Amino acid sequence: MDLNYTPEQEAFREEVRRFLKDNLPKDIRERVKKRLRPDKAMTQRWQKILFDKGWGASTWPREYGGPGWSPVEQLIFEEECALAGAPRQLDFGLRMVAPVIMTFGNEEQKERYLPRILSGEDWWCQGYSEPGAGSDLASLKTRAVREGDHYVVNGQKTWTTLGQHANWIFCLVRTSNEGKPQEGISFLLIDMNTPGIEVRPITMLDGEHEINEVYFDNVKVPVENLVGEENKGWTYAKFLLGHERTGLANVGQWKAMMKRLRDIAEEQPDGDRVLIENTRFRDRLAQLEIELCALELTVLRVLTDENGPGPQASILKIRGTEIGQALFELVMEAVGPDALAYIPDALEPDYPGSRVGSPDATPAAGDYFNMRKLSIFGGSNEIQRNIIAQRVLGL
Amino acid sequence: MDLNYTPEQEAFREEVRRFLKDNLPKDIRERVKKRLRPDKAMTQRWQKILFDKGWGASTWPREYGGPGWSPVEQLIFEEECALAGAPRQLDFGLRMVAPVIMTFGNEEQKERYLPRILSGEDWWCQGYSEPGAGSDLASLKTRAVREGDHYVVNGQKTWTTLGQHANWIFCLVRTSNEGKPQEGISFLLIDMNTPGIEVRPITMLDGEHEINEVYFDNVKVPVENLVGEENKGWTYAKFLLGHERTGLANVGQWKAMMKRLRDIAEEQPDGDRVLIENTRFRDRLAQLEIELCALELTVLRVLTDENGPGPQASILKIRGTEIGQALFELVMEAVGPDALAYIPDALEPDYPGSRVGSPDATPAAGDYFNMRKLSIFGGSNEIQRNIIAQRVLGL
Amino acid sequence: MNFNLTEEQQMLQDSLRRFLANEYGFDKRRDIIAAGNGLDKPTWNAFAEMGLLGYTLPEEYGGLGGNAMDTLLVMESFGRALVVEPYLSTVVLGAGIIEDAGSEEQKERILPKIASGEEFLAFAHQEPGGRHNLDYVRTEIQKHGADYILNGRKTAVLNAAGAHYLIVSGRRHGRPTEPVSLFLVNHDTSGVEIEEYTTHDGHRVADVILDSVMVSDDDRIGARGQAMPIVEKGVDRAIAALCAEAVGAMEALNETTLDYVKTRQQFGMPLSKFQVVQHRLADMFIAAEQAKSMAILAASMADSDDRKQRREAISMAKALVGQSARFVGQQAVQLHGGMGVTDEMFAAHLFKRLTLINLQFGDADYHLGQVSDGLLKSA
Amino acid sequence: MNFNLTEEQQMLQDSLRRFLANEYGFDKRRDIIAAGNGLDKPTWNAFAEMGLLGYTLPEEYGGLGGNAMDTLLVMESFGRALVVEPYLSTVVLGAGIIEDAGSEEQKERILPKIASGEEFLAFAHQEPGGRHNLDYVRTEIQKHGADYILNGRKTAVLNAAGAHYLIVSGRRHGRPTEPVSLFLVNHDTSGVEIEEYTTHDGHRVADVILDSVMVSDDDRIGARGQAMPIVEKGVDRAIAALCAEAVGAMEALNETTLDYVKTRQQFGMPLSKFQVVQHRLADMFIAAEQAKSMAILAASMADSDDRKQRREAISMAKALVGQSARFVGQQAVQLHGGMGVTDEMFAAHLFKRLTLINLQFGDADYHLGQVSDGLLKSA
Repeated sequence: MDLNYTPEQEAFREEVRRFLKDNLPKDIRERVKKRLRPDKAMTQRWQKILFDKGWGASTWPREYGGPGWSPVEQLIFEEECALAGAPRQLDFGLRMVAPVIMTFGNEEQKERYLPRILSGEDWWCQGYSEPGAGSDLASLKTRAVREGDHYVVNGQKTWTTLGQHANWIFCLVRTSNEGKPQEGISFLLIDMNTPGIEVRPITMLDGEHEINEVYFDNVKVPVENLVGEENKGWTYAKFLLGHERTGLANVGQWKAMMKRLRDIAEEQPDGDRVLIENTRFRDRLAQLEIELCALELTVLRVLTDENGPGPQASILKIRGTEIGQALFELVMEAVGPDALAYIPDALEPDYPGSRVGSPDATPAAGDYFNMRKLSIFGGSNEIQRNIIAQRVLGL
Repeated sequence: MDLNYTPEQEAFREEVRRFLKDNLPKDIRERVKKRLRPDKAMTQRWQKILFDKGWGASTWPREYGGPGWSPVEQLIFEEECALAGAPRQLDFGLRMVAPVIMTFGNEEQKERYLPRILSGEDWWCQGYSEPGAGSDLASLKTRAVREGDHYVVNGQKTWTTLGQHANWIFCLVRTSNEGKPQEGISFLLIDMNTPGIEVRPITMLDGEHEINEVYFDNVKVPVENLVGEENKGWTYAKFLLGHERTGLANVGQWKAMMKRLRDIAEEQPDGDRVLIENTRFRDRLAQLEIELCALELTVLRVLTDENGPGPQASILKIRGTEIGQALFELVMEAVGPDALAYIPDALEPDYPGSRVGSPDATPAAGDYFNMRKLSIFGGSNEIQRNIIAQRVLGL
Repeated sequence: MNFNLTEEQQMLQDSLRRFLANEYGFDKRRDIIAAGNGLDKPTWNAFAEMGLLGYTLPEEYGGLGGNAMDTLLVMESFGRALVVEPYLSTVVLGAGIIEDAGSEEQKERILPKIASGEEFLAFAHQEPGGRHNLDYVRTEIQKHGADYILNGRKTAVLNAAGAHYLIVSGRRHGRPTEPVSLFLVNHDTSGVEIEEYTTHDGHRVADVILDSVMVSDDDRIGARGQAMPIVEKGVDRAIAALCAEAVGAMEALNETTLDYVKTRQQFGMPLSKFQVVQHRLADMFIAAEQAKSMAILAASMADSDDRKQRREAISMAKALVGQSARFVGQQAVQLHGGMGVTDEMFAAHLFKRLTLINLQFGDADYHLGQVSDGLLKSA
Repeated sequence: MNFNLTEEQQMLQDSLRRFLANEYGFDKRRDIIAAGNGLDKPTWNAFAEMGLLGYTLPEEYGGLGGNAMDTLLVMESFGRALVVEPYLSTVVLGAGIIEDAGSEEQKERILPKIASGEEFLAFAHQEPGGRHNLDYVRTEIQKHGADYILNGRKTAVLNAAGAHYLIVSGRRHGRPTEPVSLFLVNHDTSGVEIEEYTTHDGHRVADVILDSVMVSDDDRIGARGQAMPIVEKGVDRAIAALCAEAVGAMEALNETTLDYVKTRQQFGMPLSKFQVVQHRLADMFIAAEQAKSMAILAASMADSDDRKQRREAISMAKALVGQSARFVGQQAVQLHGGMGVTDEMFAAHLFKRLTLINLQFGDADYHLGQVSDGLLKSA
């Protein structure tokens, strides 16, 4: 056992750090660090910069244009990106549909889709959840009926994050009603510009438009857009969810948030002192530092495990989301009454008006509200505990 | 609404306080306050003193020799007794079997048993639980078969608290196997001196002998010892458990413990200061003070409710035991490393040897271990949550 | 010792809840917030007619002579319906302070108009950077002949924009060592600037900038430099009211969550059949009941003149209510699943209000600290 | 960065666990405790033969040159079997300090006899009233010609009664402002009195009374007045070892609880079928895994000479391990129901050990405070 990074890993970190220093645009960095409203162009601009460097997809193997990094290198990359204030890359293409296409897709699909995900030309969104299905994914009702060389898709998806920007959606659709609910599901890739698709915004509790409903009304999808075999989609779906959970630990992001929280605590006035001098607040900060440290080490243990991440990944999802939520809660409590104000326009980088309190206060409560989703989406934390009970503890 | 005690209630409190000051023997008081090992004689001596005053059973109506106090007066009495360092009276007779006899027993039973409970002549214990039954009380197997004017009882009871001192036991026994498990249960009063009864000690995790197994081998019990109707015992059992839960809030005891904890914190050295000056410790004390205050008010709300305590009593059991356990945990943490030492002899009042740390340290860890029972016995806190879900929330 | 409502209180509660159920639904509330001034005049007039606005004021000023226990009932009902009208600022805080410490002239001039619903008040005390510290006041008071000039900035002032009078605190030369005085400032006094904004839960608050604002000796509330006890009592009463509001919101949130999990199907059965969900709901119910007990305590002590006892009870209540509100709010959202984080669910709005109540007039940690430090001083 | 065991480590772990499973069962352990000296000589000899006692010592003193990562494996296995032998006191603390800071003569005299299992050591540092404060030392050192006289009282000294040498800390005249020195005191030195007692978890500790105990300059460990860094490092290593022991105990407790709930029937089905029980077990598993991560961190830092980084890591680990141990212990007892609070269940003994580990060398709150105050100083 050795918890030290190897000299090669340290050198890699240095290389990443230097690259970020030289190539992450200042306007993007400041926007991310202040947690202002993200936009599509920013995400795409950054993806293009990474792509040009050959770092467009940290988790991809070399054969598909990835850098072929080890899990520890991937983690270092993510952490440095987060600390530098780089925008999050889009998971839906890079970490969700791409591994499915790599593993279960045919050669044509790999050639057609993967390069455009890597370069950022395509913006993917997910079509898993349906109204009423929630964590019970397999109860989905969206139907795809084969008619000649097309499927005709009818139904509705929901919780489609950033679907308003997407030109592709990967969908779980029902192609058969026989057998168990899991058995009649297929995995389809659908061009969002196909006639019959409508995207409707859902307003989140923080007032923002981040998620959507997607309606399918007789949408014709070429059969070559089917991934793998018909009615085997559940296998691919579970594979994808496993990948998602590991990413949900979000250690790099939370380390950057922790740094931000410490900065806030060192600047936020608390009557006649600064907040870091308040023992009660500082203790909560310390508690989170400790929990985050334990999570980071657990992630490293899981990632360097010779057997790869199994159902243990559910631990990472649970702890990662709990810690993330606690961080945003503590930011809100740090700015205290300044968090009351709801000034959505102030989330734009060029907002000219006056703010309440420090700039940290502007997104504080909205972020806290929004982040309640973390323990719900991606398989609720209750579902993750079911998974641990069943697949780790054998109950 | 009025949270103030009436002048009559204040006067009553004053009367109780004066009585305790004049009549609670000093040796008993000191023993209780130091949490030294309780003994049978002490409990009986105190019961006799209360009995002579006419206060032997605070919860009993006048017709059975009780003082006929209101619920608030009962609470005042309990609180003052706890604060003064009076030993706990024995619930098994006074608060468990007695209400059952009053409500479901016949005149003969009332005349025979109640006066001896009141005076402390009889020491009752409970024969509810059985090995393997746990919270699933109705699955009990101890059988009582009617043979002429006797029942013949065979089986085993367990978790019989202080059964080693008892001369009477109230038992749930199976008199029929027909219908649902609840339907064939009867409520029997059994003289512990009957041939065929054997009491075996169970050593608790703190090393003390507090609970017992009770074995019944062809024990002959006169039919007149049956309470109410044969096979209707489940009704009486539930009635009894409802009474037990209300008592389990234990507010008076915990207020006395809180006072003790504050005293400890003001005397316990913590390096170069005293413990109360340690913000982290003091915050935990404050948190408990607040929770205890909320519990006390909730008890008063339940007790003064015109509809009487319903399934809401489960809240009191849950919060009462959680707070009690937290108090004992905090006492242990207060004395810190001094709690390590296990010197059982030092729990005797006349122990001549040396102790570790302050006298508070002697029982600290043992108490903490022992008190884990609170959330298990009397219907585990999980069962109480089931009760709330089913009978309060209607799930 | 009794927790039963009087017949009058029961009637008040019944009629208020009926009114709110009929006239203050989710959509109506949304419209009121969207309209942007945080006040629906017909609703306010209805409150006046029901006697709510003067319920706790003395009869000689058009009131009904009630107390903080009556405020508890009103605020609990407001919490259930998430009422955003300026009741706390005008009636509880503003009128409360003037009744406590105002001059006879001030009382006669203002209180009847509060009771009748014609005028509004705002309490401009909190300052940027003060966070939860009640005695953090840096607003400057300068003597100017017989008058005074105020300079400073107040923040998070509830309903300042609609208020006819602001109750403003300050210290001589803004020095922390000087004692605090209070002044009644007419909203149209020169130098008063108000930057208004909405809160996340649909209330209206403002920063109030005082730029050489002139007030006279007659505008002072209470004796010179003796204002902190007045501020404390006013705020304590507001905290008691917020505790009651939070309890109402928690009860509504528990009810709506219970309804939701009974109908919401997952894996072929209602969510409510899962034991984990059942125990969670039981814990939420327990949390709300504990909070209710403490809200009652806060109300029973809010009018007390025993400062130490009152402040301790208020801090105990606000701490526990804040903790309970956090737990109930977060768990309710969680049990609603994806729906819980959308704007369209009433539950999400209850959650937001509960979150923000915790940040007003001291959060749970702050008040826990007050109780904790109180243990030290008594040592 | 890798978390895999070396082949050697895997073999050590396997053979030790096999030995303990066969030779150190619940009943055997009970007998050893009942025998009253906290040491089973055949077991200790077996440890010596397996190389455990010198595993971390340099080869020139009969050791195998291992490090704190190896100690982690040993202590984890000890935690699973609740071994009460004086390994922590003699090997981890005692030999560790002498290896770190002892004179060449001291090392040669003592370390080989530790590795061979012939001699025992005890670290007599903690004093009554010091609670968790490591620098609370009031034992007096008085110069007496070329020698020194020690007076004072030490408490909670692990395995003092069986130790051949005590490592004793003190300050000149017992003054808090004086720096700390360490001395090696032979157990049969005149004036050394030992009041031994058992702990709740079957270990042997003692108060050590030093009544004019004479030591020479050669008995000093490290330079005069320079002992705190030595003490800190020794204690940090002990804490890392305790963290590992706690992880082993948590894992064993989770396993035994899992077995119990699978067989225990309630309401017609095994307890393990109840969702609330399943989620509880999942949380216990998560807690133990987090603790394990931190125990590995502690072990990886325990030998470091970067004081600030080492102490921070150790405090982080002890805090989280303490919290996890508390949660796992309490819940395991709860899930065992009535059986969980009886002496006959191994689970109850694991719970007691976990509880007491938290009280040794600083509890979770104390170490959280260390981390917290560290944030301040770096500000």
